[in-house]
Amino acid sequence: MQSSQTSFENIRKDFPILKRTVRENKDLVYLDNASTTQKPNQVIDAITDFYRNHNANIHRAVYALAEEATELYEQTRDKVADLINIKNRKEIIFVRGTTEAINLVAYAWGRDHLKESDIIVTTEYEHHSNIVPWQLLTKEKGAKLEYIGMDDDGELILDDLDKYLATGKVKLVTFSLVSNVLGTISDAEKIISKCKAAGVLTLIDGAQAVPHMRVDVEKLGCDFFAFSGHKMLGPTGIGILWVRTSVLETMNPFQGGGDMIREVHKYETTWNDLPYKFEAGTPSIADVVGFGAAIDYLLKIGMDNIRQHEIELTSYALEKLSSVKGLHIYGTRDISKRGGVISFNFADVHPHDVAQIVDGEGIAIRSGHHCAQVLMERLNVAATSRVSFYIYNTKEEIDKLINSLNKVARIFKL
Amino acid sequence: MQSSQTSFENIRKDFPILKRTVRENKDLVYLDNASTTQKPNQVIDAITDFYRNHNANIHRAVYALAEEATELYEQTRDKVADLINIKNRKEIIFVRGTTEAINLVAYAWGRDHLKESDIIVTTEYEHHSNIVPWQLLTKEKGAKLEYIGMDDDGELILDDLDKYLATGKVKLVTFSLVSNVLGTISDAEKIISKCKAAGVLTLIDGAQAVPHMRVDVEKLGCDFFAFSGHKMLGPTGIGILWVRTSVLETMNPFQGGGDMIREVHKYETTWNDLPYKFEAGTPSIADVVGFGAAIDYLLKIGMDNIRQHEIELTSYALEKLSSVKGLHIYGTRDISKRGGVISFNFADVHPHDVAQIVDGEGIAIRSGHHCAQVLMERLNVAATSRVSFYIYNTKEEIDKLINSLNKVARIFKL
Amino acid sequence: MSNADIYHEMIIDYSRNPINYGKIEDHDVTFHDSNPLCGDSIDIDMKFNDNKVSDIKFHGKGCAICMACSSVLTEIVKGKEIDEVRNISKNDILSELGLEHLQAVRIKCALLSLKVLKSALYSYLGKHLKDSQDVDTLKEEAANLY
Amino acid sequence: MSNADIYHEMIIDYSRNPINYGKIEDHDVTFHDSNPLCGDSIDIDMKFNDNKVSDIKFHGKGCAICMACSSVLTEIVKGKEIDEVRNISKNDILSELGLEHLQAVRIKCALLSLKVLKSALYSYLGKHLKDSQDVDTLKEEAANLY
Ligand SMILES: Cc1ncc(COP(=O)(O)O)c(C=O)c1O
Ligand SMILES: Cc1ncc(COP(=O)(O)O)c(C=O)c1O
Repeated sequence: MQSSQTSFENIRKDFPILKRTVRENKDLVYLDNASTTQKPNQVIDAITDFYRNHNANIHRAVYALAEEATELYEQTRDKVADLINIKNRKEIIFVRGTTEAINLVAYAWGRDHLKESDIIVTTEYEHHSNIVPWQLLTKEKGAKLEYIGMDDDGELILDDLDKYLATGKVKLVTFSLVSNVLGTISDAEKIISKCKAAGVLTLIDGAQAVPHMRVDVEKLGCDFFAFSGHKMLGPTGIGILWVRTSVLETMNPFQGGGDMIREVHKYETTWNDLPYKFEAGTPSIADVVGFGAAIDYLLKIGMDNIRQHEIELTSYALEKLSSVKGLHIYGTRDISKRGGVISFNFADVHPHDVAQIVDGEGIAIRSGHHCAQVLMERLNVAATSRVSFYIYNTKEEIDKLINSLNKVARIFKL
Repeated sequence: MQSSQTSFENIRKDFPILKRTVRENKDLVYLDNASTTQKPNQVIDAITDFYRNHNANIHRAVYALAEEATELYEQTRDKVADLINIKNRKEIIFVRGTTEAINLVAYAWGRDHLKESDIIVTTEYEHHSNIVPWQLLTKEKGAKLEYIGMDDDGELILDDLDKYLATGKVKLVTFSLVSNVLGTISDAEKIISKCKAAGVLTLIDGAQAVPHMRVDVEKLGCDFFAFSGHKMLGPTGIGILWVRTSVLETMNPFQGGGDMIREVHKYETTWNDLPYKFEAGTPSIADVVGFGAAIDYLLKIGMDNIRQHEIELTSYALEKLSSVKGLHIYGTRDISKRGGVISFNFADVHPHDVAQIVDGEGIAIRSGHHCAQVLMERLNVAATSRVSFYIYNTKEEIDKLINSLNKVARIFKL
Repeated sequence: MSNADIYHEMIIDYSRNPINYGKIEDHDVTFHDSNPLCGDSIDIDMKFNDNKVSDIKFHGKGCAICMACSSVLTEIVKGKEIDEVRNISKNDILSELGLEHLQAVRIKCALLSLKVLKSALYSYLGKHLKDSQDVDTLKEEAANLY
Repeated sequence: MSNADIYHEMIIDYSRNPINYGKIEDHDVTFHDSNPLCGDSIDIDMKFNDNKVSDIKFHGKGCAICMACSSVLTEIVKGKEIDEVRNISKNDILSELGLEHLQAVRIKCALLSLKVLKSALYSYLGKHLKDSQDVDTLKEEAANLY
């Protein structure tokens, strides 16, 4: 075991839930990090401290608590800017999560900029939150939704993109930087340069990327970028939408209410400055503050170290899983093109049954369609089992998983 | 001092922030409860316990943590049903707050049901979140937004409602049960019976009502009901939209994404059952759980006792404030028609200056337009000062406020 | 009940060799539904004769529990009077396989076929019933299954 | 600085008796803006002569700090070269009234009139400037005021 691995094991003591036992006194092995991650004391304490010492509504009042709360809230905006390299903090909008971020774009950008027979391009391996909003929008507008296909290694077929771009009707290309089912890392650079050449905007769903590797939005050069706090040690209820100013300035508000207005009159209203124009009502203030603590925690470890740790775990798991008879792994074996997510099927055993049996051993893995039914159709399966890693996972936990899969084999007489 | 008052003072020990000092070592006196309330240990602990012991994403996975998290999350739905008397828990939708609740209605109901030259009726004393979404919607549809006026006692002029209903073009009447500036309690019964007679739907903004008094939604008979958790001891990031099933069934989804779908195919998608169809993406799970603890806490005290406590404080404050020379109080003096909110102006001193000077004494009050600029125009002022009470406030705190107002008078040589 | 205990011989057998699996080409009614959370999906075809379910078949994709419960359900239903079928309860299915204490998420797997069956029946009766109150009752029955 | 210290004699005086308060009917430029958070709103009218601000007046609603700062600002600006006016900084205003350490929310009250002034100037110069880069600079200047 390498030394970086050892230092990662120290991390576990920061996560109180990892001391839990589940079912019949089994140690918890949490391998569903693509769904949501556990929270370190540092994040839990930041939320607690906010409520115990600084709680107030933000932006509007002059008293001491409101001043403190506003400062804590706005500090997170700076931390986000720092994390994904954004120069202008006013481009960062706080939302509930990736889902709300993408819906905000569909409503506040899409409804004004999409016309009949225009095309929005997504991919076959998107999460439902990067498909359904576009189905709703294109249906409303009489526009079309098209899909970049995926090859058998789980990589996007960029010829499809060329084909759609050639029509001259594409208004937006949207794709996830890392697939939440296959772990595939998209070739964002190539996609974006093609789109830029065609004058087409791009949206990146960074939900599975930002938690796990260094992401530089400025360098990527996309126009919209979305991710969720709860998938990177942060609280539920907070996510980020970043939009390039030149695009943001062409957008009408999404939700109306407090904080997003400049002047309200009975029959007309003017909007607040960016980004507040897009943050209506009382936001998840404590969650924003907790998310700031999560970013601090991750940056202290270092995003490159996190990626390295996950490469080690994923390589180890791929190797071990491959040796289980009858187990089929989806996606590429090229670790440089894959995040810490592995989907598989085990002989004819349904993923639900696999998940339930390993759960009996204290091991939390996901089974189902992973909110990616279009991809399930493409893979021609109803569901897969999925394990996904984060900073606190260890090789020992992978060994436990392999053991419990042997139990599945025994029960199902494989 | 009455005995109910005394038992209320015991409550203060549950609120850690009330032990704080602010500015130059002044005890915190928090009188901005209409904006957001402080949180008791019971709520903070529920959030902490969730993250320390049960954190997982909900609904989708079979493992132990996911089961526990889902149960905790869904329990709050039952508690909400209990709190405001709703028979069918499937009508309760978790949102971020009142603002999102109303916007959800404007998007998911309004865009399909409003036609050109239809009318939506709101009131002159609404919060921006019950005005701006309707401005956006009516503008999009070429429909009209009309206002029920307010008399000089701060009560709605229901003749205006009759006038609009007589046009036969009204599709929705929306109003707050309690005004966040004047504290006026709307005559909901009369408004709703008029609307029902005309076959017109009603939306109630309950943000300032549910925290402070017993509210029975079934008895009210409205069609939509919205409120926020953070104004009733709950965390930020959680609010409630209730919609009558018969109306909910006529609504398309609001946001698209995970959890709200039944089956996603490339070009068509079917929706999940109620209420999940309207809860897209990972919700603010921990905030929902914390909100459940807030409801438990409030119900233990009893909503009628809370109302009684606020009546005592408000009567006391109205009396004391009336005795301050040059201080003008807005709204009715009839305590049966007023919640625990008092807006005032103090001679020619701008509310900001009032708020800042009393803040120097540790007293947190709000100044400004309170997200109610239409009401400010009606009152012909730029801003007011506002105090608003909750369960932990005391008469001693009101005395401190009065003292600090005397300081304002000295500084401004009133 | 421990997780592994759920997977007794009978469940595994049924899941590998489901009973009444397939389609009925000349069905009187057919219905499809799926579990939004996991993607399990079931179709049920039925034929009626003399107020009885003269034939029933199911097909679809699902976990061992879903498949076993679908098999048991169709076995119970086949040949029964329509009114008897309407009265079949969750527990009739679950107890047959010793699954009474299944956790909430898996209950949905176990009862998907029952939901499809009742919906199919509702859709059939809706077309043939005179008494609209009866339809409402059935509708509510189906809605309250979960 | 304690909260009460902010409210020294000069601020109270200016707020009760603002300098250059009112309108200029034959202004060369006028601009309005408001503070979304508190509702303070300020209009500024200006006249130019020979590249100088020959007259300036403001009106609107605001707190004592907003009013005092608007008074001080207009006093400073009156008679100055346009280029000098463009270089007026936050601190020129705040220091004049001893408000350098005002908290963030109140800073917006103090600087609202400066924002309106710069916006007015931008709108005027935008129509009269040849060099578009110059306009951009000014625009950025205004945007970065807060
Ligand atoms: C790639 C991807 N996009 C979007 C989402 C949706 O994120 P959220 O549920 O936080 O809105 C997820 C996670 O579920 C995801 O993995
Ligand atoms: C009457 C009323 N409606 C709506 C709101 C908006 O609530 P939120 O900011 O929680 O969305 C508030 C509070 O600010 C309010 O007082």
